[in-house]
Amino acid sequence: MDLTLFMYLIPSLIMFGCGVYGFITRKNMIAIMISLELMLNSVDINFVVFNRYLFPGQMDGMFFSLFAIAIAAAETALALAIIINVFRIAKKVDINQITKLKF
Amino acid sequence: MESVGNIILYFIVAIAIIVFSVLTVTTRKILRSATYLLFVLFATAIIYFQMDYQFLGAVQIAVYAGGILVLFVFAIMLTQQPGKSAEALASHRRWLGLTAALAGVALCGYGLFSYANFGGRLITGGVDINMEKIGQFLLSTDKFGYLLPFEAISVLLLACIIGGVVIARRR
Amino acid sequence: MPLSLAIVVVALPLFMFLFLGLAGVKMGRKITGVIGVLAMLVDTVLAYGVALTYFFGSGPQMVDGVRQAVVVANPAWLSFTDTLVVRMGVLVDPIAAMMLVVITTVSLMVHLYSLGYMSDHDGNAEKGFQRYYAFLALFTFSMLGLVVATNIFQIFVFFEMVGLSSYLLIGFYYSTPAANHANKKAFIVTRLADLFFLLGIMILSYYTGTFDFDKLVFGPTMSGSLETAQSAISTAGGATFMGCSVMAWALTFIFIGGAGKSAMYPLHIWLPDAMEGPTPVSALIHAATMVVAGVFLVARLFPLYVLVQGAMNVILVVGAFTAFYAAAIACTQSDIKRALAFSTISQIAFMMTSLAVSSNNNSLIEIHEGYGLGYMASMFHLFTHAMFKALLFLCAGAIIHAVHSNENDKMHGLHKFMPITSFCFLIGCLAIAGIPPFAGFWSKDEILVAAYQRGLGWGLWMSMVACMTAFYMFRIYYLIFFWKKHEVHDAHHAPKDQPWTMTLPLIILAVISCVAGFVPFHNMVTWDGHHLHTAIDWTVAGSSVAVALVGIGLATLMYFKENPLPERMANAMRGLWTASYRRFYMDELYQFITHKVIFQAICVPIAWFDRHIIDGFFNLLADSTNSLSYGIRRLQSGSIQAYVFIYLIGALLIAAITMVCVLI
Amino acid sequence: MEIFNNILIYFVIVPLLTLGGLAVCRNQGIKAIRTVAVVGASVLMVLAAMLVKIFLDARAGGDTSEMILRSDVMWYAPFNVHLALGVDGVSVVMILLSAFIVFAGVFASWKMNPLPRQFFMWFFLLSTGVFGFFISIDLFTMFMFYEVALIPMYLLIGVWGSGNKNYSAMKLTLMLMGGSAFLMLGLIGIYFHSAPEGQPLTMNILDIAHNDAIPHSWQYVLFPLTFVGFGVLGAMFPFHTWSPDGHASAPTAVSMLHAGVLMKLGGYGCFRIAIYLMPFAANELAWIFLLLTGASIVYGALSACVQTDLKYINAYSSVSHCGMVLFAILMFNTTAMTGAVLQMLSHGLMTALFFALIGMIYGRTHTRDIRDMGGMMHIMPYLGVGYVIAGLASLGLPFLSGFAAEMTIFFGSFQHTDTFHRVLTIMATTSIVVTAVYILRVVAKLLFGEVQDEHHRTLTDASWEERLSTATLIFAVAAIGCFPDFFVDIIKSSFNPVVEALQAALPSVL
Repeated sequence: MDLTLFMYLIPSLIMFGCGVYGFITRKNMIAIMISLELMLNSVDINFVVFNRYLFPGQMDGMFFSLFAIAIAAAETALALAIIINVFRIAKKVDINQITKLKF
Repeated sequence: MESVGNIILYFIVAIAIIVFSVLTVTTRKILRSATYLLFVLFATAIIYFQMDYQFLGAVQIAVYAGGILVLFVFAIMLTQQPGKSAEALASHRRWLGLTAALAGVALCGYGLFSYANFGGRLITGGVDINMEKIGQFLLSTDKFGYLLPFEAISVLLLACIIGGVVIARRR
Repeated sequence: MPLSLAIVVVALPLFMFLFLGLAGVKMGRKITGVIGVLAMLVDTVLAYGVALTYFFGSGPQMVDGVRQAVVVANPAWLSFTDTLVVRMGVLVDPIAAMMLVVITTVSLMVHLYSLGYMSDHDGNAEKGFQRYYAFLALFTFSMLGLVVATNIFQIFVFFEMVGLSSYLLIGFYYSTPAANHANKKAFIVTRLADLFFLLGIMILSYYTGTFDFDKLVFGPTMSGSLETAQSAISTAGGATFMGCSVMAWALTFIFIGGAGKSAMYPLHIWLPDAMEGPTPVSALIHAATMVVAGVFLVARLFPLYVLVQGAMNVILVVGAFTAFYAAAIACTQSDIKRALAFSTISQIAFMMTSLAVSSNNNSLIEIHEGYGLGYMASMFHLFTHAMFKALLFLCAGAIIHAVHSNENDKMHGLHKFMPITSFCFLIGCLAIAGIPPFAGFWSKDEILVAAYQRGLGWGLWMSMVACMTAFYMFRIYYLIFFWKKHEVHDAHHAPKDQPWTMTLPLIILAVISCVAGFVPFHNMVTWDGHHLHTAIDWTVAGSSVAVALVGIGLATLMYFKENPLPERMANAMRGLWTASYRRFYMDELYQFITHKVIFQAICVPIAWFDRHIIDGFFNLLADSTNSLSYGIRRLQSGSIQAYVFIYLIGALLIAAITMVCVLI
Repeated sequence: MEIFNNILIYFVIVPLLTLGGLAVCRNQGIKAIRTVAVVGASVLMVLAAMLVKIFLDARAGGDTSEMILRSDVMWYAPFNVHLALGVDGVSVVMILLSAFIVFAGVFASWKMNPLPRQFFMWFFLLSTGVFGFFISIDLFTMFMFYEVALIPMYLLIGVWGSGNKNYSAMKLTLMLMGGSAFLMLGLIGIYFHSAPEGQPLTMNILDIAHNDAIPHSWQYVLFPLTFVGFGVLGAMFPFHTWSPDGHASAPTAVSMLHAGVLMKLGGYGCFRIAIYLMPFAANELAWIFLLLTGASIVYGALSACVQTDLKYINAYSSVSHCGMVLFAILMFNTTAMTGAVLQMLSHGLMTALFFALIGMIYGRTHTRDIRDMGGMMHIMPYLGVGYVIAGLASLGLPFLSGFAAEMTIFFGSFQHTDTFHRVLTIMATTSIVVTAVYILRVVAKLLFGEVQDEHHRTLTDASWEERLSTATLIFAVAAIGCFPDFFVDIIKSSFNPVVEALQAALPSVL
């Protein structure tokens, strides 16, 4: 039995689906961020396995993943900072309760 | 033919990813959710190692599992009373999420099944990826050089730092 | 005295209006009055000078024994097209010169009289004295401008102006609701008539291409000419509208304009109400001058009317009916000013009828000896009527001033208290009743002659009205001065004769009323400028005196002394009497039409329609845009999860479509 | 630059300078603001008088060109947008009117509160647009100035208005903008057909008219677009409903400027652009708009009869009078069109006077409902007399402006050989009676009779600046009424090109 590209894509796909589900359903902003990480991660996996299977002589996929991780780290840090700030003001982290800026 | 160890490892990793992903988004305790995420990230790191991208795997563990997740935990600790579960989801929300997720998975899965004739073999050791090479690629301007994105990322990180400072500054 | 002084005659009151209107507030009340009177005196002297020069002097006005119109000035005022130009000119011809005299005389008397009338019993002038004199001057100017008009549009312009002056003066006591109501009514009713006048002018000018009298009615000799009128009419080329020639329409409409001002039935309703104004104003405007503007208008266009039989018949019928109708109402009124007002309507109708009986066949009339008698008689009556009706009104004013009421049951038996007034009133009554040798006899006699010439029926009808005239005038006279003893409640405020400023005009007018009949009108004022050879027709004269005496006798029988006869007669004809007293319900009819029909059934629904349908439509447009936006806003919820969902679904759809396309 | 030798450009520059002057006196107090505003308005008056003089001299000197004082500066070459200036008789009198009303408006808003400086700034911006519109002969420039005149209206009403001002400001702006949208479509359409095949396109009105290149099929589309576009501003039935609400809420000076000048932009544009450039469609489609405008006249007058708010009465009366303007323009003969311009002048001055007086009365009594007022003549005789004069001008009394204007319109319209037009004229004529009804009704209720509210007895009569403001307008109203021929002479010849174009398009039109 070979470990084909396809076999790696399946878990990644499911991970992505979970991310989507979580992103849409969760109300807690932190939980939304977690879902976001899931999606990012699944994309990273895709990059890597495509790179490895289809273009083994190059490193584009790996570098992309590397950058994605860097960006994800920065983004998460910032987002969490914002969330905590919002929490300080509104005492809430639920996305449907923070409506002060609406309309 | 793959080595059996590799195959077993693959199944363990795949099942771990699937199970913990689902748990991450279904658990109602946010701290648990973060913990499951950690497992998913570890599993991903294992895939990277399996692919022979040791550096990437290391980064994954160090940055993601080590850095980001700690941030999450801190944030959770700061904003949540410990042990409190989130309220149950409104059903229409769940249906929405399920629809979107399943539709996405179904479509992509169908796509994969229909087109995935690019089986190919896992080729390990095709390119020797060591730290030196990575460093040179990152800072080179040759054909496979990544200086420009690298610089862009650094600018982005700078912007993030500034943003973080601005956000955290007391008014 | 040059005729061009007529310009000064017209302009001086205008100047006085501006002067008193702008500077009057800064001056004392009395002094403005005195200035007004003096200016009017100068104006009167000038007007007499102009008239005498015109009638008796030598100059361009008399050529080959034909009296001509003289255009003194005629500057353009407003040009519509190159040919259709409105001019503001001064024209002197027999009727204009005669009107100058009438207007200035009565106006001067009223100016003088008002000095006393518009003061309280201590001789202090009322509030608004300056305003009053300014308005009087404005009216005098407007009326003078009207009579010297060189074109029909100028007459229209000054029709509006006299309407305005009348409005302002009726509403002089503007805080009282009645005056407030009356002036509005007067203006609107006459405005409605003026609308027809305007339409008439529009039609006339469209077909003849001119406003000017010298192209419409004056021949090459600048005197009334049927040939000119005929050529003016023929320019219309026999165009018709709804079966009548356009000229008939035009002239009828113009007559309606005149009828509005002259209070012909059914446009008379404003005149009795106009008596809410100060009494001298009633004397000046609503008895002597403005109300004859309609007669003047018809007289001015006389050659045209002569040739358009249809229009003339309308005038005849309206005039004859109004004469009777107003006389019938005058018999029952208890408010003396209203009774006099109806008497005025009736007398003006006499003048109208007199003008209208002048034509008697359809073709171009051969000018025969004595033709145009009706015209002359009408103008003659206008002249004499102005004098004695002004006299009557001023007397009535004196009485009202003395007893502070218009109702004759507050009067009775005033002869003892106000002998001079009583005497003057009597002269006025005799004059209007047509007793020789007072002025009214001569003019009314000519009218009756003209009416009998037209036809026996018309003559008898007018004689009957003359009889009624004598009756109602003496009824008023007796009810004021005799009937029963006057009850004096307070010796201090017993009625007494008025100060000299009021008495003097009465006496002057009484004298004029006695002698005005001897003015040789047939030599002076004729439609074509030729002398008119008339002689007293003694059958008609005798009969008219007889009917007048019958009327007076009846009045004496019923009203000289308190007796139950009037009451019994009123009871015997209760319905008729009430109808007459309520003026045959014309006011109610108008009230119904204006308030119930026009206001409630037209204006209110239109306003509603505007607010709710038209505006509603635009609001609906706005509201639907608004609700659409609110609908769309739900999509722009700001909820990132919803965005993601929609984005994802969209992306998936696109992917699915692409896949389907690729597969197929 | 050569263009600065042209007096016309100063009609735009002066208000802008005034605007700048107001902008710099931030902390100078009300006196400085008033001084700057008065100086600006006075300079405009002087300029307008000079313009009339120049125009008369030019005409007397035998200059028979269609427009005088022409200047042309390229502004944006790709679309042939020029700053093209030029005036004919109509523009001259409209400029004179605007100058008068701006002058009176400054005094009428003497005690404007709050933010007087900002108020005057917007006010002068609006004036800039108005003057700019009248002096330009380039489609784009005209449209631009048109918009410049419209937009400040929103703020002027929204900030300084009274009553339901947000709604009114929004309604007015939106409806007028809707009109502008039509208009812009029309103007773009005209531009793309402005020259015959193969020649460069142009925005210059005179060139377009001389080219006469707009295909008939396009005229059918473009004429209604432009006519309705301008007609909305000219309060044409059924697009008039912004007018009552807008006027009711607007502050005094804005009502004055709006009814006095801005609504005239509509009539002016209708004949200068819609009819002049598209004579064929004008002839063909005039009957529709004649019916609409004829309806406006009677309808506005009847609606005014039952209103109780002073400003509503006036707004409906404006609908009636402005309807008459468009009605007369559509009669396509020199007399009626001259009458239309006279009516614009007359209505502008008289309505401005009305709104000024209403504003002053409202400022004292704080009500505009005639049922709550009465006997004002006792209390404020000066304002009362002014109101009566305005009313008389409105109902068309000789020797005041309305009469000459209405008569010229009626007689001009009646010269039309067509029965349809003449019957419509007769219907329009009836408005003089209805006008008398509602004017006298208001005068009787408001000024005469007994004082309704005892508090009103303590009110004061007009102050000096109010007297100056109203006296200026009364003077102008009387001047037009007494010497109409002076204005007719200026206006009349300007219509020759238009009427000739119409005749060329359809020889049967008189």
